[in-house]
Amino acid sequence: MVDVQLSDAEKIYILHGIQDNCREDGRSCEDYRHLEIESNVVSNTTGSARVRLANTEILVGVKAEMGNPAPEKPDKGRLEFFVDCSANATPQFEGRGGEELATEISNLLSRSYDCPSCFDLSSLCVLPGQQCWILYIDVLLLECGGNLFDASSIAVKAALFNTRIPKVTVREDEGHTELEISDDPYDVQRLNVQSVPCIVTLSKIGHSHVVDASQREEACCLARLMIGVTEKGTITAMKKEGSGSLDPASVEDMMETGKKVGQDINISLTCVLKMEERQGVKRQTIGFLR
Amino acid sequence: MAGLELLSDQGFRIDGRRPHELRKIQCRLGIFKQADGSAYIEQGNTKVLAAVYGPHEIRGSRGKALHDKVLVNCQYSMATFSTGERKRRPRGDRKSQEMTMHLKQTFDAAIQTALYPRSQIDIFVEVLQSDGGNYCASVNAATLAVIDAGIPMKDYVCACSASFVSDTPIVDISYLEESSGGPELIVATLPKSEQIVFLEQNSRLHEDNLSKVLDLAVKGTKDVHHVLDQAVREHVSQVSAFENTDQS
Amino acid sequence: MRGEIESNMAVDIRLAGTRETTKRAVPDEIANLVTPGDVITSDTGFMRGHGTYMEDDKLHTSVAGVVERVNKLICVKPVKTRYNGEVGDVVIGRIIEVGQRRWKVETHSKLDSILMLSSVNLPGGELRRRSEEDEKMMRHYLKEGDLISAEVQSVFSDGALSLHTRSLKYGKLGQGTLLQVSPSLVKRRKTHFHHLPCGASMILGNNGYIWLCPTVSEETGTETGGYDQDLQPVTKGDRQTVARLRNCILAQAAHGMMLFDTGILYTYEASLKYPVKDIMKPEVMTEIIEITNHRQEVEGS
Amino acid sequence: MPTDSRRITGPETSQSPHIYQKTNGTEIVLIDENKKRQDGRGLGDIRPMFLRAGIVSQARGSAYMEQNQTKVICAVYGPREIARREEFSWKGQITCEFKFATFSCLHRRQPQQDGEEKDFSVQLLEALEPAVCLHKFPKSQVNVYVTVLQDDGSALAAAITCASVALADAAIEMYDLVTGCSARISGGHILLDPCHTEEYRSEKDNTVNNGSVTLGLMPSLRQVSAVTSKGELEFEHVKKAMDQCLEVCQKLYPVLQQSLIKSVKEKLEMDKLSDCHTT
Repeated sequence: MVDVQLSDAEKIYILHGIQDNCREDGRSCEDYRHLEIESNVVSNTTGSARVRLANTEILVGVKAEMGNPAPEKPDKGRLEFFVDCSANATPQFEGRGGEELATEISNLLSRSYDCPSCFDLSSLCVLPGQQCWILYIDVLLLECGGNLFDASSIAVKAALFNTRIPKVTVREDEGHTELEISDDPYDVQRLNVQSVPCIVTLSKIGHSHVVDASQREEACCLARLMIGVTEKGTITAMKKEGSGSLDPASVEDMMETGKKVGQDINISLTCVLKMEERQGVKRQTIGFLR
Repeated sequence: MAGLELLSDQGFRIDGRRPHELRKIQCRLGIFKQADGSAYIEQGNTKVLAAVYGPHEIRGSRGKALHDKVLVNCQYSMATFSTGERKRRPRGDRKSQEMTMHLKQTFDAAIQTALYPRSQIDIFVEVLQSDGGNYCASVNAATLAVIDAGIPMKDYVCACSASFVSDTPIVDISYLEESSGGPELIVATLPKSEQIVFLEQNSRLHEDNLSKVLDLAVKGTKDVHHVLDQAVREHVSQVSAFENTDQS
Repeated sequence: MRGEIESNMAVDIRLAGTRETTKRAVPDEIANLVTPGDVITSDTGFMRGHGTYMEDDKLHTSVAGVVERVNKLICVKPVKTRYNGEVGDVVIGRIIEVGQRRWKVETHSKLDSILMLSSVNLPGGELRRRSEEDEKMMRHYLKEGDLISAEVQSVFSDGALSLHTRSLKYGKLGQGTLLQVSPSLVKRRKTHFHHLPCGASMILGNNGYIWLCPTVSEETGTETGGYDQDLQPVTKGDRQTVARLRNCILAQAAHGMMLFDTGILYTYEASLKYPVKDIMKPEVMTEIIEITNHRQEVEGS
Repeated sequence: MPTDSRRITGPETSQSPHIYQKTNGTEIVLIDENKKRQDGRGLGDIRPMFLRAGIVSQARGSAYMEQNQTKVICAVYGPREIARREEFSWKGQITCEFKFATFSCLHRRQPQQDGEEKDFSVQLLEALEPAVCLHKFPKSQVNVYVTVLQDDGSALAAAITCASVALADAAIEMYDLVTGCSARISGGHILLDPCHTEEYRSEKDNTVNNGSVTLGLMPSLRQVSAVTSKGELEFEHVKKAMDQCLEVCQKLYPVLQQSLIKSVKEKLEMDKLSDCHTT
């Protein structure tokens, strides 16, 4: 995590506040900060999205490339997650400084996408055993304001929703096959992201837990639970992180909250993305010029 | 150039520009809250973010501190999705290390380094989308970010590229023009004092034509300066206008 | 538009495009605006101040800002910069290192600031001699991460600041919230310590660090220089006041407004019709800032 | 690297033959009609466990653990001073390295750590950290190395248990031991301590409620120090699986204690013997 130093008294103030269900910015424990999203922001990607959650800024680009399927899964494509913590976010990330955090985020993302029932990899298959689409999902972290895991997963889902893979027609030609990739921007294949998960991080601070912790709150937190939650309310990956431990009962409580908030996020995200899509091509990309 | 006409008979380039025309520049200062200065620039489809931290105490080994001036520390990095074909690493390859060095040299020359002995200024550049002229856009974005951070500079540093196609010099070349194998000249100047702080030329160019190409590129930097200056003035006016009304 | 319908929802996701651009009509360029490299004057009778440099017998600008002239001195103040300390400034800083007879303090300056052991009040009275015992106890008084309020005592030749806390109003800070804004938004004023009528105290550090805490009665806390801290839970009401102030100040800072006690109170009062957390929503922010602006114009004239 | 010139070298990127094995078109049946698993265990039965502390003589502390064919060895070194310390800290540090021996799995593992092993290293670290009194060795570091000699399922859980015993054997002060347990969820069934064939694999098990849960518990404090899950699961099933793992973790505790007592006794006897020799 990105280090913020706090004095003992500040920590106590935050801790008691959370106990009182009144956080430093007036939110209650289960409130999310307001989140802004825009997709299709990088034109040379197959799909992209930008998410801003308070001071956390994330840009995700998806690139589809052709490749060979893994031999143990000949009829499936692949997702490759890569996270880069830009030094723009904090000088701590300069050089290889952000690598540890980056691997942690990409590991959890790939784990939460690693179940066929939530993302159908066979839709990425072109020619079984020979050719498939590999989706490189590159997450770029541009500014840190806490809750990086959740924000990354939301941006990834939005970018996948935005992804349009060119249609491929397979033609048999005298024994050898030929692939023809359509260059019509409307002749595309969309991905089904209906049951794709979003990550919800529950930070245990004192005896209570909060969602969407700010950086200062993260500095007070010794143990957090990260859960990949789908729209249906199922769980696709779970992980405890941090140097502290949790009471079995509070793990259950946190899972309960995570399920509720996770479903909320998924539902309103889908709703917003569909709204954006309805605006169609008329919509002007705002990006970083605002 | 087989099959690809970089300059049509009517004198238009592939993207419809005339030889001396820059791509559309759009920029904004103060993108990030946490950095001391930040800026974003779009030059055509080349999009770059820059953040500046400092001047601040030297981080890491104190040994790096310079007793008579500030340490300018740069990092050039490209998003893995920024290029047509996906990049495997955002930085650390030879090309970006070279860019990092060039940026450092460029800004060492422009920032008034003697004002902040023993401290450090970080300039981080992130290319989000690349369509030729990455160095130029990086320099231009970083200039804006340095200004946004309120760090004293002798002048703006503006960069521009140029090439030479069918006996005509062309300015601010795009990726397509860059990769066609023709000559490429990159220059960074302090536009008001008309000094060159960085100059690089690749590939073959007849010496007779050098001055023509260089002149056009230098003119390009002045045009860039004009646009950037406009943006800075607008930004400052907006912020300080507000401050002044509050004090009354 | 979603926000209004579902303002009480736990999760609030919006499209970047639906945000109304808060861009005010581009004002006319203000007078005396200069950008780096501009020539201010070629008259050699002037003195070179901050933000300017001399070349070819001409006075040039090195930052973007407005030219200010005091008699023969010309300087340009940039809109945003790191904190440039001056003697007598009130600052808030965080201890980052405990060294030999001194603490290093982070104050958002270009170099870390210094707090000498001899420049602090130790428990037991001002006139007490500093013993070797005290040197060993330094981390006991102030340790890494602790926040202090202090005054700039002097500026070293390289620009680093030397601080002191030898007054009862300075010292270690207890429970409360720290905000960071640009130092240029905090004006130098007679007092930077405010006990606001809404029940919270505020220290506006010249370095852009702002401290908010529930007001404690005068007798407790200050006497000891803050070394013995009251870690009892703060009441929920006080907490909400502090949180509201925090959000109001951040809203002002986001709109580039200068920060001082009355302005902050105006915003605070304008915000009272909204729940605390809603102040973070952009449209609410814009609204209360507009009300504040209007009120300032009316009362200022 | 010396190569055998007489051997026919395979293609540069070779594949384990196991992936081409036909599964006869039928799904592997995890549970038969008598509610028994393939190896004859009931759903809630765990495999017999062999645990021994203090087996690597050079290490400060060590442990070896077997659960039938899953075999894990762990060595602990330190505390030693951190050579390159960036920031002052009153707390000590633990590092964990989790490695599958190259020959331990069905397919060959690379000698360098791969992504999965790095992920396991982090999870192992986070499972152990809460149990160790870090403040007791400021400015220094404890290194934990876990090698899986043979993997027949539940390797991470075994690694957690084994490493906590090794830490205790190294006389590192701890609040509690940590025990680990995994569970496989398949449909409505929960299979504790799954072996390799029973482990969840995303490429095969593609319906909802197929997955696995691993839990690390500090048994005497009854605090969860690690919990991970894989596969799409309903919350109810995760909770049930966690509860069952919790019970198993608690049951394992005496086994850990006994092995530690045994190793301490042995050490004391050794000391006595050497004392006899010297006097």
